Amino acid sequence: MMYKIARENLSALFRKIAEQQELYLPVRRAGQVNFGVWSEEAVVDLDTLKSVKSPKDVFFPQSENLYTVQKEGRKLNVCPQDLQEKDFVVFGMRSCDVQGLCVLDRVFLSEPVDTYYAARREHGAIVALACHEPEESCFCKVFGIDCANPGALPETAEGTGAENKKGGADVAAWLIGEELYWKAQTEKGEKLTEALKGILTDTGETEEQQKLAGEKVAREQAAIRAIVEQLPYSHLSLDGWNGAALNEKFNSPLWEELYKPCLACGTCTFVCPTCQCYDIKDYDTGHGVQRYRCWDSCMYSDFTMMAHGNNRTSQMQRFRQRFMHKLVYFPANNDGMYSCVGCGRCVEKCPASLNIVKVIKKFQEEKQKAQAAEMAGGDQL
Amino acid sequence: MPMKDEFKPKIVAFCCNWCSYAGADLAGSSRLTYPADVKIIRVPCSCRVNPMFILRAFEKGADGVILCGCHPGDCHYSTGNYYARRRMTLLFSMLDYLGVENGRTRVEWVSAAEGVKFSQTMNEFVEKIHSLGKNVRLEDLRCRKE
Amino acid sequence: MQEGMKNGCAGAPAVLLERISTLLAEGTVARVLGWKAGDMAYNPEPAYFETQEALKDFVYDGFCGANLSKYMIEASKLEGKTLVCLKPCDTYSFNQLLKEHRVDREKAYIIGVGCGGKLDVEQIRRKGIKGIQSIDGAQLVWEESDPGTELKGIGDDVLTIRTIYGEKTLPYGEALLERCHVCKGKEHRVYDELIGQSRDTKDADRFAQVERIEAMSPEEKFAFFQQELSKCIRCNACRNVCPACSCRKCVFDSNKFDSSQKANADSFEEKMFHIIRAFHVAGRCTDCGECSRVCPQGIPLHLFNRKFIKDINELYGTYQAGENAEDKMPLTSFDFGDAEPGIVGERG
Amino acid sequence: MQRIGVFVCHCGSNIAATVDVKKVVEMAALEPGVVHAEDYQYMCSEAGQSLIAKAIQEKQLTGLVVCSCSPRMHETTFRKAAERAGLNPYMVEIANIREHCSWIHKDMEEATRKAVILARAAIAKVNLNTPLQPGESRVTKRALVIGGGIAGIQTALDIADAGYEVDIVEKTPSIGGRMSQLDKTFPTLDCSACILTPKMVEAAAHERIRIYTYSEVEKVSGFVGDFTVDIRKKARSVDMDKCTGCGVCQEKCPSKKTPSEFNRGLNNRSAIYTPFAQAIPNVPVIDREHCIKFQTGKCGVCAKVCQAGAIDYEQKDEIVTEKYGAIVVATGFDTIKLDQYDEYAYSQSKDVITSLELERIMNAAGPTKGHLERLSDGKPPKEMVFIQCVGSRCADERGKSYCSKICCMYTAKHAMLIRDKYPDVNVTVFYIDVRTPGKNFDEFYRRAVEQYGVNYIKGQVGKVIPQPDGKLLVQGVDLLDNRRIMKEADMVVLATAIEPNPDVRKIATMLTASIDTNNFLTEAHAKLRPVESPTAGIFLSGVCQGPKDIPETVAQAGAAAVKAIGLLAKEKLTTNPCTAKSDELLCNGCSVCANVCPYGAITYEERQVNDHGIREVRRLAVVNSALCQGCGACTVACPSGAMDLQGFSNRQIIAEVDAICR
Repeated sequence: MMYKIARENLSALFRKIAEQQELYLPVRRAGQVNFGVWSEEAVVDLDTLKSVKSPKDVFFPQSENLYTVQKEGRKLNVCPQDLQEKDFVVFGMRSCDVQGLCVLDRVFLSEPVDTYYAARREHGAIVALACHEPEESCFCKVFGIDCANPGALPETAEGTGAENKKGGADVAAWLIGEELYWKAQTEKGEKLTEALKGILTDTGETEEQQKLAGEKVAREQAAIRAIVEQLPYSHLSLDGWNGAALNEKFNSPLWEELYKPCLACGTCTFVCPTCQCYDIKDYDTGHGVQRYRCWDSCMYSDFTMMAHGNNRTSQMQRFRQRFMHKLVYFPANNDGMYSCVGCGRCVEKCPASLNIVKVIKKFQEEKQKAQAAEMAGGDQL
Repeated sequence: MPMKDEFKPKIVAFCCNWCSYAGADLAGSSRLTYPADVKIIRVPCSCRVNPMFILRAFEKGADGVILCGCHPGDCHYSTGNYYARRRMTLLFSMLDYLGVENGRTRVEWVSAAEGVKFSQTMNEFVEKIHSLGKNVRLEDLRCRKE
Repeated sequence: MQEGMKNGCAGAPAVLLERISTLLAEGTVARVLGWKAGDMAYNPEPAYFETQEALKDFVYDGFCGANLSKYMIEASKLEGKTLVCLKPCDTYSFNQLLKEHRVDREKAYIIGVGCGGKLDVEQIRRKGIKGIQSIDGAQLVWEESDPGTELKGIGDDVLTIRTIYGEKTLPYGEALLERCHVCKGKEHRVYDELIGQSRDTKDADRFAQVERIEAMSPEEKFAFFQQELSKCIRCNACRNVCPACSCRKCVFDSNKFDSSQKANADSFEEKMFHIIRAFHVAGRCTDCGECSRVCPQGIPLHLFNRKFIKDINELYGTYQAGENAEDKMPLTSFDFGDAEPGIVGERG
Repeated sequence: MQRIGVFVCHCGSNIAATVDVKKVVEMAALEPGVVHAEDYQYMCSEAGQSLIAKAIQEKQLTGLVVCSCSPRMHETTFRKAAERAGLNPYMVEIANIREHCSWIHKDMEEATRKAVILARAAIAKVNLNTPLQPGESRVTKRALVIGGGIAGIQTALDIADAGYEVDIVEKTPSIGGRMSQLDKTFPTLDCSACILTPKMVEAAAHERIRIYTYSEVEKVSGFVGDFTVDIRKKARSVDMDKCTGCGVCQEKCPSKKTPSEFNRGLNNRSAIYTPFAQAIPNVPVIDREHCIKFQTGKCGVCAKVCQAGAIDYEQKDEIVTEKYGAIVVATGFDTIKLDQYDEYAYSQSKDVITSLELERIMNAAGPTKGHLERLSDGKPPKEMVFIQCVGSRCADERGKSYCSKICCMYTAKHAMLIRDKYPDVNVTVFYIDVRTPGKNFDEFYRRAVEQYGVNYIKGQVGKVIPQPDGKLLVQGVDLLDNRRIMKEADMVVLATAIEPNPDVRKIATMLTASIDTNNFLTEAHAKLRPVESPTAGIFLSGVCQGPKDIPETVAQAGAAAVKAIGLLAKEKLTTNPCTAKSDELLCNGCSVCANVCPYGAITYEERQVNDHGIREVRRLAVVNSALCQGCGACTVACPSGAMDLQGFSNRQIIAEVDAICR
């Protein structure tokens, strides 16, 4: 059953949602759009395609407390951190970001389950928004993600069973012209829709009306897909990138060249919707110690630093690690699921204009060269 | 001098070993009182005080930080306080720029002979901090006691 | 170069490319440090070129904003000379690194490349332009005349941007990086030879933004920086790109002050990070603007450095870091008559 | 993890009266790393120290915190105690709960709370302390004495007699200083020259004393035991070796219009001159500013008349560089300028003079050959008025807050001598108080009043008004019978305040010796170390440290000598191990640290390092721990935090900050 709401009523909708539960959505702050909590003052921005940071930190915060140790004289009391108990809504996630969550689920929901993350996933309802105007840095299509059909599951992830259900969005939405179309996809979604009926106007009881609405959405989807076809990266070939390619890729001399401009900053990892590495640190508050975790980056010199030093001593190794993980290690361990969703944030944000696309292309290029050379060699025989 | 309000400020005073720490000792042996809120950290020279120490103090909830050293020209190491002077001027200016009340930081040159000046300075400073109230702008919320 | 053109890249001025390949061919230099055509109109990347063949990807156009001087730290460790292309403002950074013994002048062959102001794709996006396919007007047209001469025309040049959503145009000047609006001038402060013409693109007062903040009330100041800094994701891009932040290991990475290089639960540590970073580069920062250019959250980080620069100029006499490699730095020198820290309060 | 022992001192009631010592012990015991905590009446006592020793052995302590008086008082005591018990002395930290707590706070609860926090900070620091080993540095067995007055001469003689080489550097052409300008000395009234000259001769003749007159200290580097000093020997224009001191040159010199410094400008001297007859060395100098030869190129009389051919117009300033183990400052004093005190008409009338000028007038070798006469008309005075405390004990900015100490006595001396030699002259003295402590001092003063009938009036003079007839109208008050006094005088003598020699500032800066608000050099401790500067290896002799009379000066000169001898007698000095140290893996080799080091203790070297497997040659900072004095300037200048200060490391100080703020 499809619902809709006029653009100008969206704030009413948000207010309504916020009455019962916390609402996260794209908010413009000091010139940048990131997911934040809705408030009357918040400047909601649904037209900017990509938030700077992916919405992953709604579920996997950049920094979160794990537990606190209180000191009483010489006695130490461990006070666990409360888990997420209240329901909340994330509005305006894009298909790629939703798929990003599937990747995080693979990591955090498989045994041993990360209870902090699991609690948030359980209580969070996702309203995914179709990408009205995709941009040149997007390449979600490469990973079988359909940004016109928000929150639907990519074909590539088919056959990987039930847990994928978790991956989908609870509500799919399309912002077409002055109207937002709303379609629940899961029970959670139905429940949310139920609660909002007063504001969401149904698109009509009759099949005819439903059909019209469906067509309108279908037209929008067609338009979006048409644009996606034109995007420069949409036809990127992942040929040769899979779990099996481990040694060949790992030992490739190309890395030496590719990593050179890398500044070893964490931008790519921190804007990425699928990077899931974190560090656990202690903070002495003077009256106790807070053990917290915060995002870490495999690009950092002290990533996985151990007493004897670091297992990756050069930036080349750190650089290689990130792409090997996204394109080889992860699919190898997750039924072929890549841990890149083609959101293109790293493409836009890398200070040295490096990115995963350039890496994929470079390897492709070399492969073609090699083949060409082989051909030539063959002729001589 | 007892303060009216209940607010007990945390105040860190960095004192150079040769002049100001001795000045504080003189204040002590002369029984020149100043509020107990002031806690002195002894450093060899005012030029040993890293801006990070001062920011650290504020992060951990200090309400005021004061740096005392030998008078310019009298530095035991001859030039240390000149460097300290530039560093602190720039640091204080930056804090002011960030919207931190500039009365929370202070530099005072106190010689070993100036016990009186030391206690006066501390009394003034504590009063100033009382007028500014709690440091909320630079404190790390995790350090706040509920 | 053709390769570059295909992807809508501007390529490089013939004069420059020819000279570079000659120097590489005759072995004067072992490698070239420049920019490599990206796969978009606007994303060339810093790159080393060691062969003639590799040079086909060499590009120098309006989007080559990256300051290559910091790469010379590593390049100085390599065998043989490295040819590096430095824009006028990049040479200040190189001088500063030279002063701090972080680069080896003998290992560098500096070509001072002309600069007419560098472009910032974020500025273009901010104009609501998306789906960029190609950009015209970013390439550099240099007549074969002497390098010193003023670069004509570019100011009125217009960028023609082809996007999926239609063709847009934008005056070159409106797409410049912030730093170009406060350009330090078109002189190269250190070089072996100059190629191409430059243009002073200064059209704003370098300290205007700082003064605007200084004029605010403490509450406004605090609110302003709170807003900006709360966006910080502590990715360290500002630090890692900064030519003054050339420490082998940053204090925020070592346990010397038990301060953390990573994201933290409270915004103060972000503030702490930025204050300390600015303080560490005070008197050494050339105001090259790279920090603001690379910040993924668009935080105007130059506001910190410029505040220090402004204070230093006002209190200790005008000083431009990197103007040469000799001057004593403001924080490692002093004057008997220096202002007392109390002046901060007095200035109000 | 450290095993820390905390020892809280009662200091009798000094601490215990305002700080709940037991509470401090109890709270300290809860701190991380603390395995032992106790209190005691006097920790610094033998018994207290053995308590500490006992605990160190029984509890295998690795660190100590003593909550007691200022570390500047007993840090060394407790470090030594720890060392005797086999613990590295630098594992000891002091929490100053006396000067910084019990003595300044009244409220027990408050003071106790603070004491606990101070203890915590010290504990937090000790947790990060590391054992430090002091280095050694050699001692140059030669002393430098700056100033050739009685103080300098006495110090030099004592050091030389003890068997060590000494150099005296004197700014003027002769040693002798102020004392040589005096006529008689109190309280014995023996002639100054008679007792000073032998000492001057002795010094000049001493095999281990070298005298640089007409010379100044130009530059001082190095540190205790190993100073390097540049001495500028100003061009004398006379060859010391050739000159026989016959004095013909001075007679023949046509330029005789220069006011004599020695006679306080009361008469003139020639351009080539020795300041006074008994000058040592008895070799004249040419004052080039006033020499016709140097000003116009013509003249050259002295060269012509000199049999010895000692005159050398070509002579240049010469810089001698010498090494010294100890430096004694004996720069003495001068009288203050009187331009702030015009009410006494000093600038208006020649007959208003300072006491030092009177000394010269009374002196047989002085401008008046010892006859007491008015400088205006040469007439003998009938009425003389002495005004005390001119610029001394002064409330306002014009003068000095302190008592110049010698004036009361020399005024009594002057009055007595005048009444003795010229019984018909009436002498009146205006005073605030008469201060005559000291052996036979008060008796001396009473003789002036009782035997010699000197008229002492308690009260200050408001104004001295020169009259048309040349007399001086003195307006004052008598505070005892509370009446205004108008007195006609022929001469007025001002007991002018004394102040440290103006050059002392420059010298103190060179020596990095601290100086007080009145420009007197500060002593390391007002009572316990009165002749040492806080700066190691620098000693204080005479008035440069504070107003003194001759016997006190000589006594202190001896004391300073003994301290210097004590240092020179040492073969080696152990250097302070709290020096800067650079972490080679963090060092950028950027030279910023070297730029701020006042001792030139930091140099650079190219060395191979192994940075977690990465081997490369790097430019690295190296600290010379013998030169480093541990100020820490470099540690803050260093951007990467590679440079750190042992004993005051970044993490130690941060730990203290955290402990105080929590």
